[in-house]
Amino acid sequence: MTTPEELRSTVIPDWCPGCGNHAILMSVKGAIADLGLDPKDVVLVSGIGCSAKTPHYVKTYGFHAIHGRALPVASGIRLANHQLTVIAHCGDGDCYGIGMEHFIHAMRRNVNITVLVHNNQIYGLTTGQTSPTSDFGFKTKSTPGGSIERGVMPLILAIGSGATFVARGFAGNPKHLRGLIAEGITHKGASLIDILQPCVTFNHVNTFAWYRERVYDLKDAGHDPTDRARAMEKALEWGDRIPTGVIYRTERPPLDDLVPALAQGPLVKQPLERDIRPLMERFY
Amino acid sequence: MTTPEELRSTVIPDWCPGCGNHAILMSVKGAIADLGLDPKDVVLVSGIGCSAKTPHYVKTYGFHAIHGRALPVASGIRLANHQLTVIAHCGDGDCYGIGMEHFIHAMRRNVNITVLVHNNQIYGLTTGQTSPTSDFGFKTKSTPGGSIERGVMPLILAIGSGATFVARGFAGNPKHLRGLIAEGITHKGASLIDILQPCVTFNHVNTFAWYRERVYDLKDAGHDPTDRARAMEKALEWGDRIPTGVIYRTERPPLDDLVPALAQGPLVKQPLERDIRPLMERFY
Amino acid sequence: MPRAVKDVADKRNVLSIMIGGEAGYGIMTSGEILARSFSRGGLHVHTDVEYPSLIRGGHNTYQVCVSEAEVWGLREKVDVLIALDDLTIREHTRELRPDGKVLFDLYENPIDPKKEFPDLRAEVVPVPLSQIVKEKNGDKVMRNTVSIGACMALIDYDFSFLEDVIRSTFGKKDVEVGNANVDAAKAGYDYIIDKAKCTVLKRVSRVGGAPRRMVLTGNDAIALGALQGGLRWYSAYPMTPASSILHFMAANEKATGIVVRQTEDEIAAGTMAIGASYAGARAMVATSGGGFCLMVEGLGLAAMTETPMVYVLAQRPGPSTGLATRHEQGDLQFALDASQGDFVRVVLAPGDVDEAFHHTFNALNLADRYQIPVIVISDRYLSESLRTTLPFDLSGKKIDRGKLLTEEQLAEAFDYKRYEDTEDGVSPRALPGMKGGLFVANGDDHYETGESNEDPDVRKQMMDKRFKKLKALTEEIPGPTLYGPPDADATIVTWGSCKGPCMDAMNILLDKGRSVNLLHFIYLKPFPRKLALEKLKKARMTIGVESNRTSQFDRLMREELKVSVDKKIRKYDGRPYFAEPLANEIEEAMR
Amino acid sequence: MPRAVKDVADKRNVLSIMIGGEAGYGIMTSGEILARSFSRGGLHVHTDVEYPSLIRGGHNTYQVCVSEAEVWGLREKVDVLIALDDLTIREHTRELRPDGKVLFDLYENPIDPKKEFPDLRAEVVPVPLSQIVKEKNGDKVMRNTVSIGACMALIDYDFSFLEDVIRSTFGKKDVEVGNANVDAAKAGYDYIIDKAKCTVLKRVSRVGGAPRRMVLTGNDAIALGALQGGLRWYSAYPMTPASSILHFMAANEKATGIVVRQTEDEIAAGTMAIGASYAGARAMVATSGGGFCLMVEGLGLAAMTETPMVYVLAQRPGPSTGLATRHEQGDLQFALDASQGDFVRVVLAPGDVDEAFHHTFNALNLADRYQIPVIVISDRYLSESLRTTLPFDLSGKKIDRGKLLTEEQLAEAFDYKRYEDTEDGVSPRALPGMKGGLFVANGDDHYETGESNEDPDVRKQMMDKRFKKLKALTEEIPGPTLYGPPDADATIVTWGSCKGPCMDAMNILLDKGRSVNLLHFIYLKPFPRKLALEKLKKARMTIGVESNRTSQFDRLMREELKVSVDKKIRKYDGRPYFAEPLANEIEEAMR
Ligand SMILES: Cc1ncc(C[n+]2csc(CCOP(=O)(O)OP(=O)(O)O)c2C)c(N)n1
Ligand SMILES: Cc1ncc(C[n+]2csc(CCOP(=O)(O)OP(=O)(O)O)c2C)c(N)n1
Ligand code: SF4
Ligand code: SF4
Ligand SMILES: [Mg+2]
Ligand SMILES: [Mg+2]
Repeated sequence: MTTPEELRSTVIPDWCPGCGNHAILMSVKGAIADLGLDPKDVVLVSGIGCSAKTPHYVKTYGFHAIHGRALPVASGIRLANHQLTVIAHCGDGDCYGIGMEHFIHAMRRNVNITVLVHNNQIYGLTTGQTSPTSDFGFKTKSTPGGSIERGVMPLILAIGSGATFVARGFAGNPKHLRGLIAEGITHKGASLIDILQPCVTFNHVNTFAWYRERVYDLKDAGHDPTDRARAMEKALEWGDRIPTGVIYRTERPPLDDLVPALAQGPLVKQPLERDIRPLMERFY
Repeated sequence: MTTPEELRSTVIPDWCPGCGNHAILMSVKGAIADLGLDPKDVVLVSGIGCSAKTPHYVKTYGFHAIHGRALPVASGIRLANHQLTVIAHCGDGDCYGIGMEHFIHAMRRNVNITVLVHNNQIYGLTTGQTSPTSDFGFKTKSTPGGSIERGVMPLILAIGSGATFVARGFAGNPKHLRGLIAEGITHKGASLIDILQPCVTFNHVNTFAWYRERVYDLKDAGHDPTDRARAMEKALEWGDRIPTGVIYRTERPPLDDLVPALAQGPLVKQPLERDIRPLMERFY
Repeated sequence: MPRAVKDVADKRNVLSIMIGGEAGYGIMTSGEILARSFSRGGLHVHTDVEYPSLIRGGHNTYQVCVSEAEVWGLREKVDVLIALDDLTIREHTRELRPDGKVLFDLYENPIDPKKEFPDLRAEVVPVPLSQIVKEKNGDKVMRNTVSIGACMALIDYDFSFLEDVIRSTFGKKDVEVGNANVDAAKAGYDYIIDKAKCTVLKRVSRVGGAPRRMVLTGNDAIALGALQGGLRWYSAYPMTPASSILHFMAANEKATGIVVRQTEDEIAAGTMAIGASYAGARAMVATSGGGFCLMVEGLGLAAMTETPMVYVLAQRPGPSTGLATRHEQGDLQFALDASQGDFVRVVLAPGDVDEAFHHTFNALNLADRYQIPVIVISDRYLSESLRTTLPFDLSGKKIDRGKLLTEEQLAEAFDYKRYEDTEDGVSPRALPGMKGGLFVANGDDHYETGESNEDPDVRKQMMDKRFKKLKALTEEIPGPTLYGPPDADATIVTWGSCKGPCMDAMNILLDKGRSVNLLHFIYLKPFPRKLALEKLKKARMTIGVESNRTSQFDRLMREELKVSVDKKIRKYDGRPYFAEPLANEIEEAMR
Repeated sequence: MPRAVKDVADKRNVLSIMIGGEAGYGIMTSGEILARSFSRGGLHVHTDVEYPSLIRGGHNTYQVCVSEAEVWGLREKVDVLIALDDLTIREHTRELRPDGKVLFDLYENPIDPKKEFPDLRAEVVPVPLSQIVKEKNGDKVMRNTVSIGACMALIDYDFSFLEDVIRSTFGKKDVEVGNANVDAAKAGYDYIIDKAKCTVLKRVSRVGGAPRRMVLTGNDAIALGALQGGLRWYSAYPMTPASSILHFMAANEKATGIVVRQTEDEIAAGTMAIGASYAGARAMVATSGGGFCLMVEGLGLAAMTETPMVYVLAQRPGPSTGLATRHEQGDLQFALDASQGDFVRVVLAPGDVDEAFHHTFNALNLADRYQIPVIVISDRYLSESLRTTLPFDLSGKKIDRGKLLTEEQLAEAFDYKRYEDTEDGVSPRALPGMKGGLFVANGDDHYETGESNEDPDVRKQMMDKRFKKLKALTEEIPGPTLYGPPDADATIVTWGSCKGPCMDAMNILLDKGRSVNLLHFIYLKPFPRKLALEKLKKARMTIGVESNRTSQFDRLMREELKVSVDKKIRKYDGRPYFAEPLANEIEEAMR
């Protein structure tokens, strides 16, 4: 059994003190430990952003890719070796901005990966510009007069894309988050966990306090995550009250179960040599 | 007043005989004529695909761009000159595959453009591969064993993105479609009209007959397009019954109303010369 | 029965047949059937198809060049023109040789070639294609089959080969359709023999005892080369002229056990493949220029993370969408330096189907052994032309994964570092799932462990580490190949798919007694400087031939060798070179 | 009161101040305030900032080089080191000159520079920064202000300039904060004068009667040049080191009446701008390598549709994410041929802030006049270093939209064709909304009207039409500029932002009596062959200097001129050149 402590890598997190990412890191290590996963069978994949540094801090395999492309990289890894547990760490810009197309398509494909979006409603690493999830009117370096665009609502988009596990966590509630992540990993198919992650340096509106005042637990509210219509309503709820927990869950065969080549076991374990002469036959 | 006939360009459509695109072409010309628009103030923008040839066949301004990028090009045109009527013609691959990210963001931005998606559930111009809207199990050159991915549901994604006008038309009902397009153009803000467009050459499943058996008119069904919850339900309806007509409509200021520079009139009409000395002052 | 004339006895003679008509008339199928029929008779074949970027009604033509000797490319002139519509007569009659023939539908074509072209010297052969089809109760589309049957009689070629090929083409799916088509072809054949008033053009004869040859396109060869090379992952987004690789892979997904994914775009195709390769699957993607643009950021990621990748770049004329279904070699300079920053890559451009097979195989090995991206450049011409070739030589085709560790080796490794700064710059590689190999593949620059590092000394060290690979790589990549006489007055210098037309042109000139040879480059980056200079030194005069406007290969040669060719021949009209006019241009340049 | 020493009388002397500490300590602000204080005293300043790709806690340093003569770049050695934390002492004390000084917080720093570096010859100046702040009831972050006040005393520079700058920096927003900061600075200043036991290092003095100079970064200059050039559209996706252009544009959106959009990604930023430009708005985008990868497909679209576009490519070290906040010139070759197919583009790389202003202005004119894409190459160093420069010369800055038609002209045009094949290849341009101009901008190749066309002759004609632009363009673009003596033993050859360090190095060598001059290239594509050759012909020995591993500019020169520099100096450790070591390397190369 691996403990969260043993999952700590030798690289020291360089996030700002107080940043919500610290709690997410703790939670993901906790979830991996709780599930008793062998670190060698876990791959953390990320794009670019503050969030994207996570793989360096966890003693598993990792892939720190390019901005917006965590999901295709993660999908490729999972399909090439479906014995691996693949967890993607994305920023809100990473996943819902430049990576939006991959997000929608990963959800509809239902590849068996877990997508954790560190949603701080800001571009952190590039020192504070508006993000796709920034609220209307939000002032940043790129929108000094306030954003004139409505924020995207990732959860409804996930449900609309055919996601089979859609949840929201909060970095201010790491124990709850740890449970959600574990649930997401266990879920068969793609799972999205959008995580409210205060950026203490550049987002002075959506702070820990701001979120804390608003979040509530769907479980406490008696929400039935298998009810799609109710789930969509909850997915649209944003403002004075912000639901957390599992919003929607359903079952649909994950892509890895449908890809013919994987029936014989992981792709990477299949022999390399093959006899192509039968294929050549059709060309005479 | 311009008639549809006068809107016919000298270029002869090279679509396959019987292709649904012919009816869409007719309908868009009809709508432009019905609204009494001056051809010089209309720009048809397209990506790449069979659908993307449309601008060549209409005697207005046009921009035949690259695959997937009709919406950003159209948005740029509209914001640079918001006296123009800008209509984008996309394919299903164009808009919901490679262009998905722009689609979601154009809808949330609510730029005042009309998006017509020629949705034939196939890649036409590249001679028949699976498309994001192809149904599960659909056989194509790239999925000879049948697609193992669930099709995207563009209408629910549009609503989830914050679109203010979401409709579905059918190339087999051009009169209805013409009305929808006119409504979309008149609508203040981004409007999506997803158009069921049989590809007679490569899609032998979703034919005119197939659609005809399934489509029904939401107006006849007494649907209230301002009811978001009902709209979402309708947006998810796909199978034995396929709703057409306006699914959802709401009001939200279009982006052109919010961009500060446009308050003084179209960007392109503003003087070029400016005195930058006041800006230089801050650098001493 | 018409008079038999074998006009030239020379084995090098090429018979050029063109079949044309609207898209949807079965032009492609007919062309392929013709090609295979000749191949089965021991002849050499090279074909090409011309079609616009639209689906129906567009004018398609298929050219089949046949010879008893090896034929490398297309001829400008046509011997037999099979016109399934008027437009073919109007557009292509002028391409006929004086002793050629134009075969057309007697009842369907309102225009008479003789009236349309009063100077026409070629023979006019009207055949009642539609009527024959009607008599056989066949589908109108079968006119093509009748026409190729007639063609066989016209050129006095054994009907049995055609019958054979038709049966194996249709017969597999549906024996009856096969029979009906054989019938139709036979009726066309018989019509010429029994009723037509025309002469026979016997330019080629079956070659007895010839080896069995394959007939396939460059894309087929690329796909086969990759599969022979242990490919396990293929992701793509459709794009002409790369799409047929996707179709081939998809059709053989189950038989070969590879994963084939059509993705949402090329960004995903490229980066998903990088993920798969990182996890250990040999991965390839293919696209054309526009899609390659979208893969370029991922290309740099593959380089920085040292993840093996093979990119097939099937060129077509740019800029932008350009001519989507036509031919050009205009992306070389783009491929050489695509993506930000300096890194080691291989760029190679096979010249024919055989090279496409072997060097795609090699590309996968190079990618793995050096842990770098490899770009295989093709183009519309190579990717889509059919060509006869000997069965690929599979001997000695060893898959070499380079420094990929086994779990046992890893267990022995002390303090494993994924990006260890080794002598040759290549670091031992672990895969996720292996005990003891934990590391982060990192697109940020990093130290040996994979941890991000911004120290200037580390940066320099790791840049140098990655560039160390150049040494062995440069030593092992093959230089250009010299064809023709070792010593000649003029040396044609070319690369990639221009090999074919240049071979033909060289042969034509050699036959005319001109002293010329041909230097062909496959490997372009790293540039085989030493081997190139050795060969170029001996050239008395160099004539560059390429299919683009700015002589992109010559620019590369100047950069690498400070040497330019003496004369430049360029073509950028969206069409490949034809042998005779190219030979003329070369001859002109030699003056 | 310490003893005053003005160590060298030479006007060329450079005083190098470095302030370092954790991100969040106000390092950048202090550096900027210092720079402006010196500029207001008539001195020349060049600064640079070093920071890692993380937000807080990372080690930041800001270097300010000051001189009575023009100073072009950075010095390796430091005269005054202001250490706001231990790490700065540990990392940078060794960079101090023997007669330098290290100023640090007496109570905050547990380590003593003398103990840490026993050989230290520089003077140690402990100042109770924290205590002074506390006494003033100030925020801890104000330690930086105290320290720069102290610094002014240490170098015997008029406090009034500092006071002035602090007031105009803080005062605008909040007069009280301004006053508090002036107080803090004064306390630091007074501490040195009244209490510190140390000597003064008087290397520079205020220059009376000097012209008023601006202090700004390359990005500021690019933004101003674009605004002077009639920019109406700016779309971008944040990316270091281009982001500050976005911030500047956004901050001035209302004042200038431009549209500024942050888009979902660089693909959208680029193609939205193309739409805006097609509609008639002068448009620019800026990004770095990774984002440029995503704009490359659109670049070809701009070329094919002949839509004017300006791309700013602010380089940083690759491949891939590389070192996201560091410096390199590694994207030149990528920029030269990015996107499929052959097309005409301009690639230019300003060497300093003044050139950044003027050539960005020019870029917009060139884009409009030739209806082509123009790429302005910058890099982390040019984009983010502050530099003093004379107010931009705005005389003769005429916006020229080339063949853009008015509605009246269009009304007279008979049978308007957007892509008319004119003598110079540039076609009269209509905008949507204009009567009589209806056309389709087409990314497929097309005939003069814009209609898609696949005919080989048309293809060739339209390719040639677009390439005709090269003639006038090549004639008008400026060649390289020669700095220093017209005749010298060795000529430094460089491009873009390497101009600064090379100017400094040349001056150092000239002062040492070495015979050297400098040839600097801004315009790289089309390459100014004739002008370059003229200048290079006169060079007795050439020494190339660039910030990348494969000498990308030299590769370009070889391609264009078949000429290589005699000696190559390269740097690719993520840092810009420093004057002295560069001078040494050049001197070495001259042997
Ligand atoms: C193609 C590309 N464009 C832009 C960037 C610059 N960039 C780095 S991180 C980032 C966004 C950061 O925001 P987010 O994704 O929300 O992550 P966070 O830092 O907030 O965790 C951007 C734009 C990049 N690395 N690559
Ligand atoms: C970047 C890029 N990738 C691929 C292509 C090739 N391509 C042309 S059209 C098309 C898709 C056609 O499907 P769709 O968008 O549904 O349009 P349709 O032809 O069905 O109208 C593709 C993949 C391209 N032109 N550009
Ligand atoms: S900038 Fe924001 S998101 Fe990034 S590390 Fe700091 S607090 Fe966290
Ligand atoms: S291929 Fe399909 S979509 Fe394209 S023109 Fe033909 S029928 Fe229409
Ligand atoms: Mg963020
Ligand atoms: Mg389609």
